[in-house]
Amino acid sequence: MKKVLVILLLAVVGFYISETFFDIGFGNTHFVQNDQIKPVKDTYLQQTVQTLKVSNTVTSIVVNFRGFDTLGEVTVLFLSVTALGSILYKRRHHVGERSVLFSASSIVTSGSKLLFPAIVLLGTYVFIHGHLSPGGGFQGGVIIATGFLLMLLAYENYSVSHTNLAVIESLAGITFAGVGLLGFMNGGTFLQNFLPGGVLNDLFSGGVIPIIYIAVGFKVAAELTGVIYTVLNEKGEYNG
Amino acid sequence: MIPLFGMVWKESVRIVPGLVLAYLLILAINLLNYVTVNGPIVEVIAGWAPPFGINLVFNAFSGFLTTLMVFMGLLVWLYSYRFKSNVEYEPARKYFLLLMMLVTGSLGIVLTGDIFNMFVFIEIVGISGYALTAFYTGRDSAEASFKYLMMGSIASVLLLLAIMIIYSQLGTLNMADIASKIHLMDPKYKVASFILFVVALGIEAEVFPLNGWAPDAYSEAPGPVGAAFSGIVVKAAVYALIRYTYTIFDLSGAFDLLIMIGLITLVIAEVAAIRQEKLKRMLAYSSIGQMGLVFVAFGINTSAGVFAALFIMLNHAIIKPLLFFSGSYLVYHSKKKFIADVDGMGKLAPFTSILFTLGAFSIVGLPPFAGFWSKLSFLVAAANSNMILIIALILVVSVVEIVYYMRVVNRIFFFKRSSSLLARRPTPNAYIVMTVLGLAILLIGFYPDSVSGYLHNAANSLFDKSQYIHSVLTATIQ
Amino acid sequence: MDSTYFQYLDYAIYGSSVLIILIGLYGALVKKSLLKVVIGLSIMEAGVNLLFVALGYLKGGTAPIFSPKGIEMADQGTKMVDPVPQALVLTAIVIGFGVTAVALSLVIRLWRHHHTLSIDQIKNLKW
Amino acid sequence: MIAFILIVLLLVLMLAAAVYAIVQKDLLYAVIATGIISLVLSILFYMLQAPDVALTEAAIGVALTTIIFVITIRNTVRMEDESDRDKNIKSTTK
Repeated sequence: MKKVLVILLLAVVGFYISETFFDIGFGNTHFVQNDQIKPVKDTYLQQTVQTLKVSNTVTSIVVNFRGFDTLGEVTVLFLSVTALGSILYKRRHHVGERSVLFSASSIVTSGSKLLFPAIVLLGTYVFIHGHLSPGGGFQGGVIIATGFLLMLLAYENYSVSHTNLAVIESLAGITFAGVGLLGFMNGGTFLQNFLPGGVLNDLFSGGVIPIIYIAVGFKVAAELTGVIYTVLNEKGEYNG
Repeated sequence: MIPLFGMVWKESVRIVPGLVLAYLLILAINLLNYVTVNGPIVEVIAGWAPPFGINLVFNAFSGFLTTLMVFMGLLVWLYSYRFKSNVEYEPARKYFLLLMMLVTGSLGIVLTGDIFNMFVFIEIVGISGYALTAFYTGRDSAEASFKYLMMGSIASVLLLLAIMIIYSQLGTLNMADIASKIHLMDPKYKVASFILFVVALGIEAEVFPLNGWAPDAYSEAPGPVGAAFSGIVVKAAVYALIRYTYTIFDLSGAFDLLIMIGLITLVIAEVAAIRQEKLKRMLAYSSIGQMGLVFVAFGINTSAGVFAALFIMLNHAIIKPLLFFSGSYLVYHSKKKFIADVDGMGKLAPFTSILFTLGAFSIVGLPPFAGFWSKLSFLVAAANSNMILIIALILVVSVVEIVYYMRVVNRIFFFKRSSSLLARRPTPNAYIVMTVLGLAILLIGFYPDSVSGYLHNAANSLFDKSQYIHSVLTATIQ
Repeated sequence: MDSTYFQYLDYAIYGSSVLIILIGLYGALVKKSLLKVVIGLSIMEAGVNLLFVALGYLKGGTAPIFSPKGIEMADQGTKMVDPVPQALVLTAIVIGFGVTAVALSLVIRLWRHHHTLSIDQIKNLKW
Repeated sequence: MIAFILIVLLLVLMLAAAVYAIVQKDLLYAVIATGIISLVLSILFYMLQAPDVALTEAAIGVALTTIIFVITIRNTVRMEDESDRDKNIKSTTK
């Protein structure tokens, strides 16, 4: 009975959504054709090169034009780490109760030992070059977190210090907010780009954008490692 | 609002959130007075003028809600300050952090001038709400939280779809920019995105068919969190919905839709409330009913209607936490938290009982208290718009409300104690909080003029759509 | 790409992303296992992300990254795909991960209390 | 032309994986199917000229989401149909 109702609901919702979206042309400019409509993307594409001197437009939007969103997004991740800790909190702390997914053979352990620096290096490369090539703070941070994940899975006794994670994370957060507050210099606004742009496609270009993205990278890496570590250390034992 | 973000990352102990909130309260009141004289403040972020960057808008309407929320946040913090003192350091730190983020997210929803930014803030509120609901280690709280999370995830998907439709048509995400161009949009897309917005935000605002999560979350969460939900989160969601209806979209049918939603929610919630056996669930359903009343008042679409709606919201934000706080003390030692457990509490805990009674009298709209004026202004607004049927219905519902509140009050004072439960003495902080709320009720009850000026300003600024658009789009970097 | 096939492509991409959303919603609403519900939610989010990115696509456009030789930006700018949906989807993916992690932690909590993941046996979750 | 066929194939694969993820009783396989959806999605993002999103989806959707799902399954139960207790116990004590 419930299934029939749900399928009926789904049919209505699906018909409605697809009916709406099929009229929006794919691969064309779909904006209403009118002189008053000036899509913001045109300005973004222009200003990215002319004022900000950043090659990657997505980076410039994420970090500068819509930097406030990114601040909120990093907060969401931070919040989910806190929420995990709060939801899974137990009175007694069981140390060494890590759930072991598989017992790793020596090939796996030595292989991951070899791979770990390479992964971290790749992640660092990705977030340092975030304003020049695809990638950036989020992607680099996630890649570094997968490196730690590999180590956590391969070595049963490998552990990450919660304090270190918290310190890295807070420092990165303070850097982000601090750089944002520095934007008030010269009568600017929060998160304003106050450094000179430099030369397009240089490593040191784009003003504060690389700095903020590097901070985001550290923060995301610390937070995601924290998430994995918390979940991994939970044994789902039955207690009432 | 920017200091808020700087403070949040630090390893704040118990006291810091309170200081921040107190500072913000002073700031908000000052700004509110400033705004009434000088017009709205538009804060540009990242140095790009509004259609391109994200901006925060502090006008009389959003400023009024901001002040209210910060005030409620401060009271909730004060209430739970000692409440968590017997808990270990680690969960206490997390509790206050999550509470702060709940307040921050709600403020963000109210202040932001960008639809995607609002989505991000809704997610912040959502995640801290899930975690706070599941804060107690009991099993029911996790269930309530999971339910909330499911509804919330579906809501966020629908919200993204709605944002997508608007962006695909107008190429902008700024509210004022959308509002100035909305007439160019095909009505078909307008209706589609408006319905998606209503469904998505209706889940957060506890509108009838979508409020399955609310009673569970209210009754399973820690007492102050229930108060924070009804005082802060719901207000933010209602604000978002109203902002979309009044400022962004220019659909004429939207207001009828609001009235319909509000009436259905009101009737169903009050009928459900009268059948509840647990005190907190009853209060939760009553809260949903009040939200229905607010929607009806907004749907009247006159300045008087908006005034009444804001007045009801203000009263609800003051009275409902008082009921939650005092109610949770009345049933503190009871296992099942049944209404029957409050029998004869009037002798054991006179102060708490009197405050609960004050709240109950006020919320049903008895004359000398705050609730009377909001109901009166609502009825006047409805009468001016010739909505006789609505008036009749509201009066009937009020009778229902009186019945179930008086049942509890009657039990408190005139029933013999059936169980050997002891009353729990409130902590000093809880005394302060409840007294402040009680005094606020009396103050508004005897001098309604003390707040009506702000309310009128807020109502007028909501109607002044062109001023909103103008002030945002001409904002420059100072 | 050949333009004759192109008109079918929008139906293909939009249609399948709507279908993915619906499949996820079905899983979230009907399935009995809590983990299946969470899987349904994450599938739903994937569909929305695809829909949003597809919306910003331009026929024959390039990625919104200026190559080292890209001096004629005004000329290049018109041919680039829309970067705004991409930036928004980036945010949405990360937020979705946070929500999924919280959901899974709640699943572990419920498992601890009930030793089952079936919705039928967890009384308050039925509606 | 080739790109068109490739996109259609990827879409079909993605839909098949989604249906499989919902229908499959073994939650571990269902989670792997979810990972496949993310993988296909990231290739599609790349073909739709969104390399940034593709990178994010590949890292978060394929690696992290899948792994926390797997950890949760490891900690709880493997089969959707829990009346099959024997199989569950086998899977957790391996």
